[in-house]
Amino acid sequence: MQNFIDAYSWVNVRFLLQGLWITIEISVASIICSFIIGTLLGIIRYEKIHYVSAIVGFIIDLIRNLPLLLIIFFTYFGLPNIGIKPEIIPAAIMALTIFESAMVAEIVRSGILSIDYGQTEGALANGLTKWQALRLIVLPQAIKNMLPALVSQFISLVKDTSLATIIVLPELMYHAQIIYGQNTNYIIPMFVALAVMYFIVCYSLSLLARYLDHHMA
Amino acid sequence: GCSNQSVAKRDVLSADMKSKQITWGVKSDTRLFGLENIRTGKLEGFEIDLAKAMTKEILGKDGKCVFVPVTSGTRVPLLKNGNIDAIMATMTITPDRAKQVDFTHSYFDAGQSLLVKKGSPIKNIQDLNHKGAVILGVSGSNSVKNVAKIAPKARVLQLSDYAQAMTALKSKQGQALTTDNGILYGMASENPGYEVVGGNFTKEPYGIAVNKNQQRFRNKLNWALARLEKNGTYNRLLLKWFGNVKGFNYQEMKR
Amino acid sequence: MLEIISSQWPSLLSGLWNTILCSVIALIGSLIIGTFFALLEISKYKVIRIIGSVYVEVFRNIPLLVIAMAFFLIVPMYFTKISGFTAGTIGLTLYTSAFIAETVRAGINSVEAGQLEGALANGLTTGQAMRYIILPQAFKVIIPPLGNQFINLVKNSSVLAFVAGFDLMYEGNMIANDTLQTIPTYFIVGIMYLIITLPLSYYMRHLEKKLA
Amino acid sequence: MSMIEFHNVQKYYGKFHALKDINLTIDAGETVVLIGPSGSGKSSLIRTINGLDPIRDGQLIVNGFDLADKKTNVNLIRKDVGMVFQHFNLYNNKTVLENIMLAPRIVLKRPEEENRELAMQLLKKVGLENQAEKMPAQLSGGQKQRIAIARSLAMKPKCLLFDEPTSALDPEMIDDVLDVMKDIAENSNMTMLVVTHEMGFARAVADRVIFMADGRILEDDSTAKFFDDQPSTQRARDFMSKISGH
Amino acid sequence: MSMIEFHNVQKYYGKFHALKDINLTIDAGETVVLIGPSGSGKSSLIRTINGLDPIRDGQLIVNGFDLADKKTNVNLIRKDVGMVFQHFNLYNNKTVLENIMLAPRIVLKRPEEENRELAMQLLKKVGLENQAEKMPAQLSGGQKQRIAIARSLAMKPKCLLFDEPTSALDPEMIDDVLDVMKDIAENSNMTMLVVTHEMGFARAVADRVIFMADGRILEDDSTAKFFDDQPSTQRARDFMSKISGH
Ligand SMILES: Nc1ncnc2c1ncn2[C@@H]1O[C@H](COP(=O)(O)OP(=O)(O)OP(=O)(O)O)[C@@H](O)[C@H]1O
Ligand SMILES: Nc1ncnc2c1ncn2[C@@H]1O[C@H](COP(=O)(O)OP(=O)(O)OP(=O)(O)O)[C@@H](O)[C@H]1O
Ligand SMILES: [Mg+2]
Ligand SMILES: [Mg+2]
Repeated sequence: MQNFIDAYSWVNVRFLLQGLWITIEISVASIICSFIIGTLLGIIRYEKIHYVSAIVGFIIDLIRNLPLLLIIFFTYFGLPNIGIKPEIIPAAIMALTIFESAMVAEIVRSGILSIDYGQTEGALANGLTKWQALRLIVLPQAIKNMLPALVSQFISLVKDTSLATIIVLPELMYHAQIIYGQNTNYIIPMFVALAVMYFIVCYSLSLLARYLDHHMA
Repeated sequence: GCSNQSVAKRDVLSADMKSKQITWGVKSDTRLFGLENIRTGKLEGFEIDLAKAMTKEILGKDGKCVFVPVTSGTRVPLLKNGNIDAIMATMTITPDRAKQVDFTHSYFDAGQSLLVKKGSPIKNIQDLNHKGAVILGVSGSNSVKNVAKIAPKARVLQLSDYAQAMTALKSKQGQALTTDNGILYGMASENPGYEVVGGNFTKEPYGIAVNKNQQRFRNKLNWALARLEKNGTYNRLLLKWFGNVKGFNYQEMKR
Repeated sequence: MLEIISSQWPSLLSGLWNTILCSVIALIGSLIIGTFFALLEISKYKVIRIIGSVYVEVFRNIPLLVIAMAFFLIVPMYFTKISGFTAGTIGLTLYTSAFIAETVRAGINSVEAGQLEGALANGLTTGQAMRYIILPQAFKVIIPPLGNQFINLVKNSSVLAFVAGFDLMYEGNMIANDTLQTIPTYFIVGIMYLIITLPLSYYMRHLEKKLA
Repeated sequence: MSMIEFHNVQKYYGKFHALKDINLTIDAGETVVLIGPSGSGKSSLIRTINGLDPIRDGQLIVNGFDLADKKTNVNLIRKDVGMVFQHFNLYNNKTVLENIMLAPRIVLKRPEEENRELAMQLLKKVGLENQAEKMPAQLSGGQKQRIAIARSLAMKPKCLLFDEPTSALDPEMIDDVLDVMKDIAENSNMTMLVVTHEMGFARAVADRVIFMADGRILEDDSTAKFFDDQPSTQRARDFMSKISGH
Repeated sequence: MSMIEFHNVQKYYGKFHALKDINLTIDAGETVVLIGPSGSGKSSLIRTINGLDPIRDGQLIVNGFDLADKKTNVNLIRKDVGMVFQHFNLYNNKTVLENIMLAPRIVLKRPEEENRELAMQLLKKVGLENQAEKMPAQLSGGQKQRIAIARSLAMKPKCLLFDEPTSALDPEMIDDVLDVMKDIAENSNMTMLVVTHEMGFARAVADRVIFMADGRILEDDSTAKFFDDQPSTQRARDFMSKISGH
């Protein structure tokens, strides 16, 4: 018990919160990037553009089927070999974006497919072009359908930032490690704190999604 | 081979002299050697102080050190990719590693030992050389490799960091925890129910690693290390960091 | 690269084997547990629904790494000793079961209400309707998303590396640390993961088309 | 003897009052047609009879069981009261034959041999004896609906409810289904309550016609009165003139 | 002047031959009703006219553009040829008013003021001027279909295609939609091609009736000949007797 009291000293908690803040910053940056890139890739894949879609699809498949840990390694250790040498935080954002974009692309593709094709036909028959139909009619509806899947993907993303401790990204998990590095007795209190903090962030995200779902007409 | 031409060609020493800074790969989660101070956010430890002193020695008073936290798993790729100029991160000099990187002379002569629960029947490494014995270590460390040689019948579990290994020892996931003695004594002092046994069964000389083909840089590091040993700085740092570690005989390590 | 393969293939293979073993065990376990909690979540009784969703939300919203660590480090301290492989597999099972519960629940909801009503009107009880009519159709619908869960599961099994579970990623880390050939080693490890996951995901896509 | 009795039944969806003070008695063996505009509560009414939807207030007695009583086991009612839906609701994962044989097997524990024999007999009755091994997805709407009727008949119910059985069908398939329904109405003493807009059918087989609007029963007339004279309410006359011809 | 010309048109879905050797000319201003059993190819035929489905072979000229020619920009055809679907296909994410104003705004670049005025005028024409701000999900089927017609009319097309516009509607809503369609047929010189089973409507407004079966046109008669004499093929006579009354 004493361990818990000592472990949760204000200094330690503040340090954890600093880590949490980095986790959130990195998550938000990666969510924004992967949402934009993933949507583009998803559309390319959905549209069946000659060769391009097939190649994009294959790359997406490769990324989707590898553990994120490996994507992190390849980004941080592999990219310098082709002349890109990102700092640790950009590297983490890049790795997460690469991985999550591939996941988002699939969500977007199936989101578009989930919209009754009648919506597209109605728009085409009404004189709109394919792209106008997609942009004005289908995508706005698809986004709403995709919301649950997108949010759980983004929840995964938040949790997945913890894997980047492996390359010493100074996020929440890493800060916990530093704290229990001072005193090995703090490890269990730290894991409890981790569980609680991640839960709060992730669960708030899913509550937000539920709220949006109800309030988006 | 994924070696990078531009990194290999670059002369680290002259580049560092020009920029007036050396980028060190150091530990940030290892007590006594390199640990982030959670109040200040600064790194602290024997290796950190030594790196600072060496930097000043090489670049002069206005020389700057940049510290990049590394782990046992990331330090070599970061060096090879040129993210860091040198590794000073509890890295034992071994012939295998020497094939990939160049080492300076040793700057710390650790030895590997065992941490066990007080009252445990295990007194030395040979007590663990039987089927069913489980030894805990930290992945990427040289100590786990040594155990495989000295006690080949034991099973070794490699964990991500010392605290996890220590907790696994408390959870009886293994009978003993092995790593370098300095670290073990640190953990024993936090956990009164545990003790270091059996003395050192290997020598673990820590060296600074630099990329291949950087002889000038390596020589300069050796030169700086020797000067610090001569002018007493080295012993001062040893005292500062290891003087109070119970059971650790820092006198023996003086240079 | 070839020299890594030739000198390290026993550990790579044993890692691959442990990864597959853990994935299969966790798949079966999480299917059973996940279906169970999905059924709780659609129960008529509020208390039971709450139990179901608390379970799902807890395991969905905490990193797998933390769950696996808890089983590896904390459970043995107070209960019984378990190996890293077991701890990791249990953690992975519980974590995945939360996602499978969501998938199964969505699958059940995707079976049109008419199927249940038809069965009830035909004289079947709710339980019989579930067993004979709804669940068989739900499982057909959820095979593709379940396939994706399984692929995630295989990838997530790499968490065993953090609890000394001797899986593919653990062995990869060992080899990378030993040989210091980081990128080539992880390249090989990556290919070995793809050998499991890629065929699976193409098969799932094929199934998805066939069932659509 | 009465099969179905509504006494002051009230039904709500949340705050929406869907059935208002329903009083209705249907005797065993009667064939009753229920009509009314969309949203008037026809489906709601028919679905309360076998307990698919609960009532808020009043008394509803079906085949001697009181549905308002929480202790009543609705499964006992459903055994004797079959239902045919607008969208068929065949079991998509079972063959045609299995659709018919499932409930008798697990609810009535009817011996397999006898079960199969009866099922084949019913398939013949609805003119689909050669479709036994098909899956529902392979059938046309009209075929599906005839199978759904056969499935209900296999339980040997005392009463059958139909909720717009032909309104999801292509026009040229409607007669096949109506013919089966006429056959049941004429050659068995089943109680039938049918929601439909097929006035030709109503005229030919119904004993009574009930007209609903806004959750209330506005007319409850003999078929002759309803069609040959005229409905007594303006509302029903308007409705009849609107739907005639479609 | 002819609006639509089919010359030996063949259409396939994979290996399935959906339209067999279609020859058909519809003049500007004509109102033509297309009937036939389910699966006969009515939808397929109508959908080729505005390029929603491609043809394999033959020549199809709509409003002067050749649809068989890959270089033809189908969007030019669709501007002048509207379509009304069985399931309405209103834009679910837009209000009623936006549904009507969207295409004129972005395709025709009609000025906002004028666009709104015309939209409100059309809403009035279909009797729904007070529903402008609702979302499609809040409307009944009959209302949706009238909005869909208004949406098509807002493009001021020369030709309107209807694919079973009333067969997904409740019977008492059908007349509202048919009334709007009659109004268009009688009070404008729009070319109309209507797939429907509403024989009363066909009789009242069609200039010609076309009967299809199995992907072929079997009858192409004047309305008078088709209804007052009799269709010339046995197939069409059978079909008519089956659907009469539903
Ligand atoms: N599950 C429900 N929740 C809320 N309101 C409902 C529900 N089901 C029906 N209603 C409402 O109850 C009223 C009666 O519905 P009901 O389906 O009984 O009408 P109906 O006469 O069968 O109409 P239709 O001819 O369209 O089938 C309608 O206003 C409908 O919107
Ligand atoms: N996308 C498609 N792929 C394959 N076959 C199709 C497709 N669309 C239609 N068909 C087939 O083409 C034939 C003609 O279909 P179509 O929809 O034109 O008939 P229809 O006369 O409009 O029927 P209904 O009255 O049921 O609407 C049918 O046999 C149908 O199964
Ligand atoms: Mg109804
Ligand atoms: Mg059609």
